[in-house]
Amino acid sequence: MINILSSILILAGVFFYLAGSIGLLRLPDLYSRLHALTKADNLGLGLLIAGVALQSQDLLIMLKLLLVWLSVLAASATSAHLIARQARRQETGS
Amino acid sequence: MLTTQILYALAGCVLLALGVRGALLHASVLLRIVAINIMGAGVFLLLIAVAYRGPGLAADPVPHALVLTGIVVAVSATALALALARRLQVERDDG
Amino acid sequence: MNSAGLIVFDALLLLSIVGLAWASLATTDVRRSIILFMALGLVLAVAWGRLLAPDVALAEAAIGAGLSGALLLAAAHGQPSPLPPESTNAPRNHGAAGMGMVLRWAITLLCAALAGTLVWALLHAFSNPQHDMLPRAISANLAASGVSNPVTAVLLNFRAYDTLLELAVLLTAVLGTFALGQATPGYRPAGLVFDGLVRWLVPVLILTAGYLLWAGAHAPGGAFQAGATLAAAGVVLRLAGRTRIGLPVGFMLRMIMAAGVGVFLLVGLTLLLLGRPFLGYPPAWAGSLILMIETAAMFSIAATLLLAFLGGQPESTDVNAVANRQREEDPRC
Amino acid sequence: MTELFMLSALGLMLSLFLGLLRVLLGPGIGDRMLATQLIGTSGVGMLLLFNEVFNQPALLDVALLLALLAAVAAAAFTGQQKTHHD
Repeated sequence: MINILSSILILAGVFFYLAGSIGLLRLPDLYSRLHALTKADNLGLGLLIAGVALQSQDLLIMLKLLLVWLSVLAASATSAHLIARQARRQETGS
Repeated sequence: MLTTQILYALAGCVLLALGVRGALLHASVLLRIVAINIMGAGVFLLLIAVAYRGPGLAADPVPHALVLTGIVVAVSATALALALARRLQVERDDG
Repeated sequence: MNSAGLIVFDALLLLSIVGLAWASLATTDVRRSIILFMALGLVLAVAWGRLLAPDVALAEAAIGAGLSGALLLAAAHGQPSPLPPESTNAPRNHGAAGMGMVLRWAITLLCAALAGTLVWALLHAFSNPQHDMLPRAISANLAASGVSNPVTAVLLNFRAYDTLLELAVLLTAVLGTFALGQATPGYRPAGLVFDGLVRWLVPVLILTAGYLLWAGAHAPGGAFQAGATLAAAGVVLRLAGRTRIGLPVGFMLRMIMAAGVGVFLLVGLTLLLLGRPFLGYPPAWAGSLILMIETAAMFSIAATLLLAFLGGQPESTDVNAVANRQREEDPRC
Repeated sequence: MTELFMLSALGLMLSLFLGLLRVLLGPGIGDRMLATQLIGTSGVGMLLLFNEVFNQPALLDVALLLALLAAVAAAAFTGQQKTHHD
């Protein structure tokens, strides 16, 4: 039962990763690409981590996985903003 | 196992050749420093490919230690090269 | 299915690595080249993880992407804005064009020949069987080395000389940077979001550095990765415009810089006095001696890499730091 | 189960490869900058899956450090350096 559940979670995660990358290729300008990439990849990683956490019986490993996910969430949210602002600044040449 | 080693070693050689070409052809000092770092990455790829023993088995720790030391020394050499380049720029502007 | 999947994975991973390396060198815009080089550092960290070299992956992630990228970008700040790529490649006059083009093709062919000979030598080497003398010798004496992680055992025990001299190389490189001039100008105080990032990222980096140092004895980790992670924390603080980035000033700074080599030498000399070979740790104390050396090495590597990022002697002593802070917050100027 | 992990690692690699096409071809400098975002998240995912495939718990620490350092890299190219005179 656990295996089926984690398989579903992991495959859903991979689906969101692919959606993020396809969005990256097809969307017209930088800001929508950044938007799509950050959202889809974070959700994909969250599902992937949930699937992998189910597989590991050790609580310590689960807590470390949670730390990885929270730091990726916080990091990519702020990085996306910083990148967009920097690109904006370079376009307007300020 | 052997094909993995050969694949990664080939990529190491390609990176090394790209780095040498970049170091020779580029005019800007900074791009040359990046090219030399890429050469270093190629050599490390080669060393770790040689150390790989297969998916289940433990890899050979000696090349790992060599590459670990190499990475740290490479970054300090890059820092010195950048300081030299900056000083060169200052001298050229004043000169 | 498993090995076929692995081969396809490796092919895509290597295509990404070679593609990023080629793109990083194919452009004349310095900032673009460095940003692609940093991406290459991150992909390489994944490649080392795939090749079962977690120690190297930790060091590559901390140094390859974080530190050398930040170093290069700080140096690239002064570069003039990039000319349109075509113009710099296009040679100025016709005469030189022929010469330039021939030269470029000659160099490219020579590099291809270099790669070809290397590949030929490698295929030759891979054909004869691999006799794992060294790894067998290491795993045989691992128990006496005081640590259970073979890479740390090689670095800190079996090849302790090599690591001692590497710390000396690091120190020399930074002394060279000091001799060449003052530190690069600081960074403007960061906006709200950047500060928010720094507020949680720096503590987590420092915590990870402590964890990596402690884990180095029995799992991948150790002084180099921990030192690089600490330096990355300092780099983020500097990028956020903070003038105080955890580096002591004056005498204490010099002590920390020399701590790595100093402690290593002291341990070697005291062992020598006790009648043992220069760096021959007695098996009973080997573990704690290695941990002591690694702690000192971590601090000196972190300080050295951070000073390398600063680009020279930190010009702002505490007094100036306070003065700088007032000038920045002063609304008038 | 390991076949599933391998398959999803392949899927992640495919998404990284597609993303890199944009990074390599992308006209603007911003498209290069999103490389650290892309590799940061998919790299962490791949390492977590390899932790299961190769049964190598150390890859969790690598994934954690990769996530943190992707943020440091993004901070590096968005930091605003003071010019010499101010």
